[in-house]
Amino acid sequence: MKKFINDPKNFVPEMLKGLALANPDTLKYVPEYNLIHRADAPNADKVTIIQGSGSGHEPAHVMTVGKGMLDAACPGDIFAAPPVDYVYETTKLLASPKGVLLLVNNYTGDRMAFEMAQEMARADGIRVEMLFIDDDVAVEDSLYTIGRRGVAGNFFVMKAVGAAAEAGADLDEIIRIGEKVNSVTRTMGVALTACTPPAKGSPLFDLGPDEIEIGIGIHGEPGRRRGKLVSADEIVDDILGAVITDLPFTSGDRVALMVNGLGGTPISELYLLYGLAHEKLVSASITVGRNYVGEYCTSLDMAGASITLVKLDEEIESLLAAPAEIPIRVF
Amino acid sequence: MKKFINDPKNFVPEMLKGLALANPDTLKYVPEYNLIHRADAPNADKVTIIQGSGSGHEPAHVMTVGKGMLDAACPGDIFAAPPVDYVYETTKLLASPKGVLLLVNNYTGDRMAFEMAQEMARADGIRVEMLFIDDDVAVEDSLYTIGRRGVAGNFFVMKAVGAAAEAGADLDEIIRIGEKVNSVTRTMGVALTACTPPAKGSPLFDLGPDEIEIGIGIHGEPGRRRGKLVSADEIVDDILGAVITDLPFTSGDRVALMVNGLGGTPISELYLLYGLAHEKLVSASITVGRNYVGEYCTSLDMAGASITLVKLDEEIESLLAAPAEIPIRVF
Amino acid sequence: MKTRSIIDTEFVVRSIAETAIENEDAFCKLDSVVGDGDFGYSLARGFEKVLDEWDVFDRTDSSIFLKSIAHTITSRIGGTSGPLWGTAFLRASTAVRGRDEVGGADVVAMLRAAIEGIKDRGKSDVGDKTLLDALVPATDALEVAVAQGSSFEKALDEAAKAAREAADATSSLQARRGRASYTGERSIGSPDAGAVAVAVILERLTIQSRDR
Amino acid sequence: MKTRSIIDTEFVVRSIAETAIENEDAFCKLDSVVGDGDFGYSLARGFEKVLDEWDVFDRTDSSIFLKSIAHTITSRIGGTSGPLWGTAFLRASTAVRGRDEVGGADVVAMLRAAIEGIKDRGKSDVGDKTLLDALVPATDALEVAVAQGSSFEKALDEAAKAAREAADATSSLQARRGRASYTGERSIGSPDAGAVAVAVILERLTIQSRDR
Ligand SMILES: Nc1ncnc2c1ncn2[C@@H]1O[C@H](COP(=O)(O)OP(=O)(O)O)[C@@H](O)[C@H]1O
Ligand SMILES: Nc1ncnc2c1ncn2[C@@H]1O[C@H](COP(=O)(O)OP(=O)(O)O)[C@@H](O)[C@H]1O
Ligand SMILES: [Mg+2]
Ligand SMILES: [Mg+2]
Ligand SMILES: [Mg+2]
Ligand SMILES: [Mg+2]
Repeated sequence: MKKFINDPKNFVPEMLKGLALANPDTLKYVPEYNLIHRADAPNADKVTIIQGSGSGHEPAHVMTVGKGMLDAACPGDIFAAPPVDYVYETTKLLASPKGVLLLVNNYTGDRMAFEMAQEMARADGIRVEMLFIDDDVAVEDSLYTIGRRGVAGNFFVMKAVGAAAEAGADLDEIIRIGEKVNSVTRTMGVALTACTPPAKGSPLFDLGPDEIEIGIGIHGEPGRRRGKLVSADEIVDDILGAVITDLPFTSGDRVALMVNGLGGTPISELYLLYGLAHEKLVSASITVGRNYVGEYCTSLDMAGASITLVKLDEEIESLLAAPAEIPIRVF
Repeated sequence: MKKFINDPKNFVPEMLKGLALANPDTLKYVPEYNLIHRADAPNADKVTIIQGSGSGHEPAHVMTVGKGMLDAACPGDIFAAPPVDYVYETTKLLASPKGVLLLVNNYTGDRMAFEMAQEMARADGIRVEMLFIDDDVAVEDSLYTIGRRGVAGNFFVMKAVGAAAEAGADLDEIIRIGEKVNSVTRTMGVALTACTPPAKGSPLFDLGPDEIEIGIGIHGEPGRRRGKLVSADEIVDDILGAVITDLPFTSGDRVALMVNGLGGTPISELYLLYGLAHEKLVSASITVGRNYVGEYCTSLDMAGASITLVKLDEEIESLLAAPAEIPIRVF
Repeated sequence: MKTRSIIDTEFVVRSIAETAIENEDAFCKLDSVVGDGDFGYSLARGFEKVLDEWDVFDRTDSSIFLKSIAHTITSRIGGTSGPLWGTAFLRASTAVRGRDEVGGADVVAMLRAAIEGIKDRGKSDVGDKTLLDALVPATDALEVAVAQGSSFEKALDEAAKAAREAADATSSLQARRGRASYTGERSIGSPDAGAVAVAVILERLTIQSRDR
Repeated sequence: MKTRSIIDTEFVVRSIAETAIENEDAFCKLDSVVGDGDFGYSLARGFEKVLDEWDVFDRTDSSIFLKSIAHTITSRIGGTSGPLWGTAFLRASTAVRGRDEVGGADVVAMLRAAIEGIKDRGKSDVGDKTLLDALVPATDALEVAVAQGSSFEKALDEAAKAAREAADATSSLQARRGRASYTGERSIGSPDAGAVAVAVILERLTIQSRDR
């Protein structure tokens, strides 16, 4: 394993400390609960938006805490849902009289931790609701899983509910918006290489030198199938095709198109993929209203990418276009 | 090699096409010269700022074309200076009566191409000046090289001259500013892995499983020495120390601190490095006035990072703080 | 002075904690076949915390002691295992609330309560390829042995054997809960990490209680 | 009708172009030891373009023909090689401006002009571990052979041998120009890519002109 780390056990706290040092005016860090929150939160006039989930997906979610997006994130260790207490204490600390919304990517561990924390917080009289994000088309919803996974499409839910909360919407309205965005968001990813969790010290799974994993999960979970490494064009056909046919997106639709890097893939390749995806949508008479190219939800150092489509309407588009101030920036 | 590519020969054009498709309102793409330029350039009231250099360093420089930064970038192929003609044609197309500034990273190939193009453009009566960027402390300036290399610190020169040009400064003033920023900017990088150029198909050099290259160049050129993989803390001590002692930066200084990823290193690790560097500066009584964490100048998929310090004064700080609108963004 | 029951409970919890810490890598490896490779890490970090706080837990009785352990696990173990194992310890604690002494039948009752807690929390059952697939047959075996009047050491040994056999048998199951379920049929062919952990813990408890 | 001189010049340029294209990988490999591995790629892409445009170059005389080649190289080859090779071809063209026929002495003059162009453009000289370290001794050898009245084939052979020997000898030099110079002493021990390319080109020219 080749990484910039000291002790693997301190990887997450040291990253969070760096994030807090880099944003002294806007963010506060509470080490006990891996908690990063807006310096000006909670705000009694605003619903509090909290996202937990495991670490290793940066910038999601600690680096999207800020005005117009999250009020707080309390990540667990790498790829591990936060312990119940982190979520409970974060909820207590950030509680607003207008209520709290917990955004949860749909994984067993996260669901359980957030459900337990919600129960505990409610017992304390806090108004707290939960919203599950499950945009990954790679996993079929079936009796035999807990359903689809939440992957890079969570960005759009966070952005939309963040904008609505900032504008003063109440909790019910925010939940309506979040559920709507989630219901029209679809993602599929592909891995070229495995990622290496710091504590493990070696790649999480084996991929042959010309193998790829189609439908990869953001924790390195296997996807739909192993395939041969093919051209970028064929890969986009494959995963964009799966995304399009799932909702389905159809001729005449207006969409947001995201090409998300999984951590080890340079932005040059992401723009190359973007160009291919954009053109394929155009030839399917689908209009790209907004686009997103870069890293939004990663899997540590995994080389790979995911493609997300969101079906836009006026309401969603204006929420996505609303300003936000978060650590991920160039200036 | 595992990359999202079609034909390696089309890697750069396909990336540029994607970039243009993603920014239809603000950017124009001229395939003949790998040219990406602001849709509203040239502007007769504004000095034109052009940057060339090889590809493979994205977001540098094609993705920093926009209001407040570059008017145009005409990259060569991966790690290869652009052919003379690209620079010449770009200069002609973007020429402004207020003049043109060519920003050049100090490498043999780039110097020669830009010098030839400058000569040709001048023969056409265009006012065109050149500014060399050479912030890399890894290479000693000596009779036996063409001097220090330009690496991630080029961001600060581009940002400062871009802001000055946007504000209407004349060419002499812009050159003064650019030279000043370059003269107080110092960078050093470290590679954990080699990068793989698409056309080569295999890693550019061999690094053992626990070896690192200290002082790496952004084209994979060897640096000061090979070393053993050590803790993040020791690595920061090493490269930040080299940067600090070079200018030197001293107690009481106010600086901009950049932790730049080389392409394959996830942002989580960059924030971890940022925290370590920030604290070391604080204990040397150096104040971090502005900070930059992310990818600014990469080497394809190389795992690694560089640290840049810029000594701030009021003028530089306000130019760095000026707004800019470039493709690298979250919204 | 500590009661006999507290001493026994301490012994069991400490043995579980030590097993988790010592098997960190092995448990991670098991979880990385079709999971995300952090099962051992999560358990080890949590049980390290249990040992760190060992001296400050409330030892009024076994139930209260287990409740404090449950709290530490819940607040320190992330991933799926935190809520599941925390719930299991909490339910076990509830099963002997207010009891001064804890006998073989109580242990069976505690395990049954823990199993119900895991099922509730995990919306899972036997056959889903989880730790339940080892824990349930082990509890069955323990119950039979206790009912037959076997010594506790002997009963533990039966439970450990049942757990091991059942854990091995999870190889042929397709995962229907947890992260491994996303792999569908690919989950067949390797045992479930949680089930193996149950077997390893019981085997170590058997050996240690023999040496006690 | 083409002049003899144009036919000879075409032959030489085509041979250089084919060598560059066929040796793309080999030249890249040489450049990746202490350079950035793209030398072969840059040359190949540029000379592919030369062959693409082969039929449209102005063939009024050798000088004008070489000037158009120089233009294509300059506009199509990036990196260090574009300006260097472009300048070399341009200067060679200038050395025979207005001449109808080109003889052995003219070839020497063209090479001398090309060398001066590279030195000017690259601010480099013999001993800096660049293609000059093969090109200069090769030109010297050619000049001697031409002066001794050797056949052109024989003179080329001498030049090729001198180039190969000199290219091999660059292994012991420390690079003082180009990207390899950043590596300081580490550049010692492997030959310069540009110098080897000069040798390979001359060797191929020798063989092809024998077969002509
Ligand atoms: N719904 C569930 N019910 C019971 N046990 C479960 C469930 N999901 C997972 N497990 C158990 O938890 C183990 C994985 O734990 P852990 O690695 O902490 O989870 P993750 O990393 O997926 O969050 C599995 O091997 C399985 O035994
Ligand atoms: N200043 C110079 N003068 C003459 N030749 C040079 C100079 N710099 C480099 N070269 C030659 O160019 C070759 C490298 O070419 P190329 O790979 O295109 O350059 P780069 O990738 O460094 O821009 C070297 O092997 C050397 O022979
Ligand atoms: Mg996990
Ligand atoms: Mg190059
Ligand atoms: Mg796991
Ligand atoms: Mg090169």
